[in-house]
Amino acid sequence: DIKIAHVYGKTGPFEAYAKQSHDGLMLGLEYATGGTMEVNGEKIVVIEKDTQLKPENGKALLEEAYGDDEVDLAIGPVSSGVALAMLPVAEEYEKLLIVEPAVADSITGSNWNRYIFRTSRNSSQDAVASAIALAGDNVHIATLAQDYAFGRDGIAAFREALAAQGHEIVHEEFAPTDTTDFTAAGERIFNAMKDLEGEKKLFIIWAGGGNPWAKINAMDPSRFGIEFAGVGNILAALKGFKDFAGMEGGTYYYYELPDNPVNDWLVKTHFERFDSPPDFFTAGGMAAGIAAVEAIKKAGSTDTEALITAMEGMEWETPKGTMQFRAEDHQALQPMYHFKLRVEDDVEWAIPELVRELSIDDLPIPVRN
Amino acid sequence: MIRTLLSGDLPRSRVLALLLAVILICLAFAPFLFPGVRTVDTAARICIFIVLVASYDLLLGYGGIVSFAHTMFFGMGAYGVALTSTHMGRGFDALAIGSITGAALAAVLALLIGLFSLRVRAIFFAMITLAVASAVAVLVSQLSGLTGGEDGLTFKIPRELGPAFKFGKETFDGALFGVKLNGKLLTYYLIFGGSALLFLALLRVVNSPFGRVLQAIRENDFRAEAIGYKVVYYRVTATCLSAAIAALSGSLYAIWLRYVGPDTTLSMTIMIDILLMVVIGGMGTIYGAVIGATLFVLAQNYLQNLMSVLSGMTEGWPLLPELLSPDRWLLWLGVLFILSVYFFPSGVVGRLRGQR
Amino acid sequence: MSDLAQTGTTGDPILRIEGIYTNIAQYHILQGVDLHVPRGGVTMLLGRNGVGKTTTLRSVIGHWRAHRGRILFDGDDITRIPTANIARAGLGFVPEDMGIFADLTVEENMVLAAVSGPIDPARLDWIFQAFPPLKTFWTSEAGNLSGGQKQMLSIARAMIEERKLYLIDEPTKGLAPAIISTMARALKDLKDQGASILMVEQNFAVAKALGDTANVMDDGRVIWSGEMAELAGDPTLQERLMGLSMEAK
Amino acid sequence: MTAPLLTTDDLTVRFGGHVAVDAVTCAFHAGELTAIVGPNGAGKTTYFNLISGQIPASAGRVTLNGQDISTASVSTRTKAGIGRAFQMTNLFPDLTVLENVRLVVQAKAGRGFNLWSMVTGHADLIDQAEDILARVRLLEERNQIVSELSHGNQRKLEVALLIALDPLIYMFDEPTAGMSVDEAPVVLDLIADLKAQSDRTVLLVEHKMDVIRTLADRIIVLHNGALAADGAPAEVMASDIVQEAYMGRGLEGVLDHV
Amino acid sequence: MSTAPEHSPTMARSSVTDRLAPYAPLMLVPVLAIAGLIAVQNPASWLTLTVSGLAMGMMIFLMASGLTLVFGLMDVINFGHGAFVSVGAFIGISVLLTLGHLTNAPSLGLNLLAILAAVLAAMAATAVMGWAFERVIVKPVYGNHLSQILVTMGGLIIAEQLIIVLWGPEEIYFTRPEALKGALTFGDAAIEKYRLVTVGVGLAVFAAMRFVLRRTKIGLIVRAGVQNGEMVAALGYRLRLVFIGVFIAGSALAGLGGVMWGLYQEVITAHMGNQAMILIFIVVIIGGLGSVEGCFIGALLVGLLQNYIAFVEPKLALVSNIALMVAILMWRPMGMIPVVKAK
Ligand SMILES: Nc1ncnc2c1ncn2[C@@H]1O[C@H](COP(=O)(O)OP(=O)(O)OP(=O)(O)O)[C@@H](O)[C@H]1O
Ligand SMILES: Nc1ncnc2c1ncn2[C@@H]1O[C@H](COP(=O)(O)OP(=O)(O)OP(=O)(O)O)[C@@H](O)[C@H]1O
Ligand SMILES: [Mg+2]
Ligand SMILES: [Mg+2]
Repeated sequence: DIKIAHVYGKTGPFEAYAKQSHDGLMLGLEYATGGTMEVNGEKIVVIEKDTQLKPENGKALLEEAYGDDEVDLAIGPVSSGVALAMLPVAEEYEKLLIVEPAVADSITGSNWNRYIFRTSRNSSQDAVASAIALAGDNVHIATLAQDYAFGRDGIAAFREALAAQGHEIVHEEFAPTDTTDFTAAGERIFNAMKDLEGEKKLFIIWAGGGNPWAKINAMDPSRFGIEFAGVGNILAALKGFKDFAGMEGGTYYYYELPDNPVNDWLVKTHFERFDSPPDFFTAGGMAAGIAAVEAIKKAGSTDTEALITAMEGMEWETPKGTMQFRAEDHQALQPMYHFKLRVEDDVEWAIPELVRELSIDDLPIPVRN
Repeated sequence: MIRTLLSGDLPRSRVLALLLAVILICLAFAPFLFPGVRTVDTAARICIFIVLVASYDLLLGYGGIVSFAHTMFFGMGAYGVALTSTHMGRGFDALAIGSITGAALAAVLALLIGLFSLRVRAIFFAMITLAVASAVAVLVSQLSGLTGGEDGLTFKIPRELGPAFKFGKETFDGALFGVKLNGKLLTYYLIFGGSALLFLALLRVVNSPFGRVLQAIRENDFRAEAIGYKVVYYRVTATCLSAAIAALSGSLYAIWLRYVGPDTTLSMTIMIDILLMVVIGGMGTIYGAVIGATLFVLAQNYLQNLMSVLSGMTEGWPLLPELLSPDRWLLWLGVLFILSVYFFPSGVVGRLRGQR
Repeated sequence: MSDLAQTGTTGDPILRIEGIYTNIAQYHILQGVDLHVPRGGVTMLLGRNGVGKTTTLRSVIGHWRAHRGRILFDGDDITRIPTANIARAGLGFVPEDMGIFADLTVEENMVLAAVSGPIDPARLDWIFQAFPPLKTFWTSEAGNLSGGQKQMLSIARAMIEERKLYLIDEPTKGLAPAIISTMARALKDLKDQGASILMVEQNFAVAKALGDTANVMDDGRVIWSGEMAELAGDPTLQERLMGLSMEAK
Repeated sequence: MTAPLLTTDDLTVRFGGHVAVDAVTCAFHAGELTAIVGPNGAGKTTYFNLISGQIPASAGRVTLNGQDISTASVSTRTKAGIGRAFQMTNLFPDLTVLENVRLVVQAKAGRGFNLWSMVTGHADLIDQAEDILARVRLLEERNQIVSELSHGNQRKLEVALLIALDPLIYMFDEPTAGMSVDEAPVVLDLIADLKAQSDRTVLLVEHKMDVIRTLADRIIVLHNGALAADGAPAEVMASDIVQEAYMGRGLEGVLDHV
Repeated sequence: MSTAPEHSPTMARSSVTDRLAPYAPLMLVPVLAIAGLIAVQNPASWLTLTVSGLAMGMMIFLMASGLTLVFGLMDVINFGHGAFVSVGAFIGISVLLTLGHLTNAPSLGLNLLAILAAVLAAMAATAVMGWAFERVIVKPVYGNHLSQILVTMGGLIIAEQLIIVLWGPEEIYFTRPEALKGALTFGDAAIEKYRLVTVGVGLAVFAAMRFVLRRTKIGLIVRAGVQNGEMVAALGYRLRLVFIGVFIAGSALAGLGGVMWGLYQEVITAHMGNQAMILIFIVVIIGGLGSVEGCFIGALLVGLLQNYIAFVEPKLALVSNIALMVAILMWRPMGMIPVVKAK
């Protein structure tokens, strides 16, 4: 048998993401094996392990997977903190870990080792895509993000990407991660922007609760001609954006954006099985599943070294079109989407409409390992 | 001999003595009785949490002081080892210096907080520790250059303590009872031995005249002062001692994990876990820590497995499989808490010793 | 022991305790207490420390529960009904530890004690006359009162409304002589209004002056009951029952 | 006359506007038993509280053996030799009777900060504690949990703790309240013994006149917080202030007539 | 009858500061607002910040009021309070979502009607839940703080998990009723319409609670019952019933707070109540355990201070609440308006 461990935070605040990720993974394996769940004549067995979003658990469970269960490779986890704790385990056991969907840059950056591959996008990819989508002459951009490493890194990447286009941010606002009242942040941003001429956009990166868009929107930023911008989000979150028709930004996935056979199959199958469209992390999980199968096929075995050789530079088809593992840092390069929100009465959420697909070549993602 | 080792505080219940003996034997021979990465990992965590919980019980159960900063001290020990190992390079000297500095700093910080707040009143201490602990957590997250922020630090410990180090090739052919003789095994016994020593030391402290004064202060601090005990000094001393031991257990944890992060050592969740372990085991008895930590860590690790079995068995019933799904393990942990407080208000140990 | 019926008061007793056994945890404290409180009189319950006097009163009000025997109040069996209902049936209780609500003011303590409505001002005046400090400290926190003032408050709480029977546990401890006298007066007034009183008392002088009938307990049982005057007039009996050696004042 | 052991100078405390102890100046000598009487709420317990340091004085000084201890903490004063028993029973309720006394003996011996020896190793402390329990006739109850004692026995234990402390100044606040007539003498005899020990001073708050008459060398009267009389028992008892405010003039006979 | 001798304790005049002390907390709110004006400088921003801060304070008060009631009166530390907030939000929002025809209409009256229905449903549900909580979870641990912390935490976990079982793990996003979207503007200052609603509800609840606690014996019975339940029973009160009643009231208030908070956040999760708990605890503690007035003032202070600090120096916003708590506890260790002498 080929054993694959899925080590991820099934319980805890990211439970919803976890479920999508796992459904996606199973669909990916199914799709890539043509429904047989077999590669090279061997059955694929998936072992699930719940980190409860705790790094120490992630570490112990991955050790268990490699050491006791003797899996051939592992996939996961949801949270970046857990992922970072797991990276050295892969090196120690000399086995592969495909990171999905944790996003921290450092996973394929400063903390990377050669047993790590990542199918999910990293924060830079989000930032660069948004920068390309938003930048323009006579466009003034202010940012709002959480005041901790991820928020600051995200804005830094965004700033860099903007600079590459020859633009800069007019005001950077950081608020504590647990902020619930954004009046002060809003006022500071308004005060910084109200006297500017031209298009004004407020770019928000915010993970988790707080919902800054709705709160700042309630302060009527249109008085000052300020529009919202942001990165894409899961469907549940898009339900809160029905007041934001016209908002633009860069996104990772929305089921109507890509146009390829894999995505068609995914959307169709997902509707059949779950009576709902696939979401962000479903697509990611599927990409990881397909990557695993393709790699094993290509390597002809589950030997780690053979797999690494096979995967470096490997191109494979995913719901987002063709992805490619960059040889230098094992990050999956992938297309991103420039979207604009559209609202329809009979759709529960705001619909990200495709403005432009940003291909791998359009996106200069820095190598940082 | 055993009496002296246990500082004259015998289990005083046959069932309890039996339970403790079983736990001791399981922990002492864990790598041989339950070979497997996960099980040994669980055993090591149990050892560490026993010490951590016991040190908290010194404060809560004996001193009657509620602190929300215990994980902060735990974290100081852990980060001590992580930082020295990162900056001094891997080595035993880094481990020793890290542990000792961590413990010393924890004691000093505890002294400051204690002198500042315990003078006023005990409830003030709870508030201040809550405030300081959350401030430190924010600080750790903000100083990401030094501490690794939310991501934490991954570091290397001496090679002798890693799985790559093998020994006993000639005499035992590299394995004893089928267990590979490697650095991982050594680390386990380092953790086990360290925990056992710290535990016995705590047992001695609570059974010393000092420990009895703490109990008296918990019962009636007003009267303790009126018979000539300077209550603040005793409380502050207990706080420092408890902080230092918590830090040492944190160091052991860091050595075991080779990783520290805010979620692993500083989070409020762990603080609450500690509280639960103290209460489940039984407050005001150091043996409670053994029982509480063991039960809790086992539940945390294996409840899910049990549930997936049960869930499979109830397939087809209405709602039950949903409730028994392993993803709902927290639900049942909650139920367990409530039941344990219901049926063991004085903890498992209190119950076994025949108190209310 | 059965000579209770001829104690001079008429009718059947307001409270009948029939052979109650009360355990506290594993200790057998009361072992068959028989006691009758006649209507309209002061019944004393005497005995050394620790013989079960307080436990008897607590068993009546329902703080401890007798597991054998019966307690009849005004003809109704109250052995098993909730404490609040026992109290509402017309019992006033002054516990040994005074049961002051320390964080409430004197006023709030009294307001609470007036269960059936607002305080009757006339009755309050009467109480103020007996216990003047309560008036002075009407709005102070009861926890800050002196020991004796707390005792006054505790008694005053029981007296604020008319009750059929008062259970009073050592009311005079800690009271200055002048206050003891006025308190005795107040209790006498109560009696004159037709109330019955069951009182535990260590001060024999007070017991002698107030008591109509007396019961002496030892070791969880009532070992003697009869007229107070009989006990007061017989020092050898006192010596035998209670170890009284000091001349009562 | 020898220098007094304890003096209070203009000792005053105010609660809000209420002057509970009003400029009390008084000296107490070794070998003397002073009874403090006064109506309920006169400030007797509060006066004790000021001497032992439970509450800070608003004004005035307390000196022990010539040393000003007005600002010292409770435990410091206790160690210096001021000991008291409380009017409201104040013990360690969940510990045993023996442990209560043992803790006091241990404090007296200064061994509280011993972190590394076993309690059972200090057998001498346990012996001392048992001696004291025998003196107050509580030895049989030594392993009982305090909260399970009857009221009278708790009062005895309260006295035992003070005796275990063996201070220079003994302060008793209504030690026999709630004690039965056959038990009270045990405590009163102990107090009489203390008086006989000529280097100790005893202060006694008591409402029972017969007790005061048999024991006191001197009586001071507090009234509305102020020192109203001070002198030999017979003389003070006969004074107007005591007769009127304390005994209640015109009420003497009430008890006999109700 | 002869009267006891008259004793009149000696009284001295109390100083001005002594007599003003009880009113000091009341002054803090205006003082803080003025300090805010000096720090913020821009009057339009100040107005926006102040009104929104006060409204935020009202919402915190709504969520905290039930806790302070239960905490203060019954001496029960309910760590599960957050669960009631969450459940209230889920029930209330579910009701709102089914009343789409009322919420989507641009009529304030219809919108408020929908909210009223949501609030009533949420309060009813949390009241029932409170009753069950009290019976099963809290009853055995009266008087024991530590056990309370633990069992109620167990209750919290169970409630959160049940929400997930019933509503699924995803957060639920939605938008406010039509008439409550957006803001009223005065020059450059903007005041959110929804916040005005919360101010109204907050004031109403505050007034109602004060009335019940001041004008009825319930408050007294419960406070006395916590100190000495036996004695309250011996006076003739069925303490159990009163306790259950208070607990139910506290739970229903949490449910109300949950609906209001959910409507503010426009997204609800099973953990939302618990996430608000630290803030709630801070408010309850600085107010003085059990003091409704203190809780009210404390909530307003927290709301205002948070906004001013976040505007003037966002970095400090992280610690502003904790700093406020420490400062107030140093000034008054029992909280601003201490009611119950907590051990
Ligand atoms: N909570 C308790 N647990 C165990 N035993 C108790 C408890 N309360 C009282 N006792 C025991 O019950 C016996 C009777 O106590 P009770 O208080 O009724 O005596 P009493 O006659 O009122 O004495 P006193 O005059 O001292 O108040 C005593 O021996 C006492 O030790
Ligand atoms: N902490 C306090 N706050 C306010 N008032 C107080 C405080 N302590 C005592 N008092 C008041 O001071 C006065 C004196 O009380 P104290 O306890 O000293 O009286 P006492 O002489 O011991 O009376 P008793 O004989 O009744 O015990 C009382 O009126 C009391 O209400
Ligand atoms: Mg009694
Ligand atoms: Mg007194």
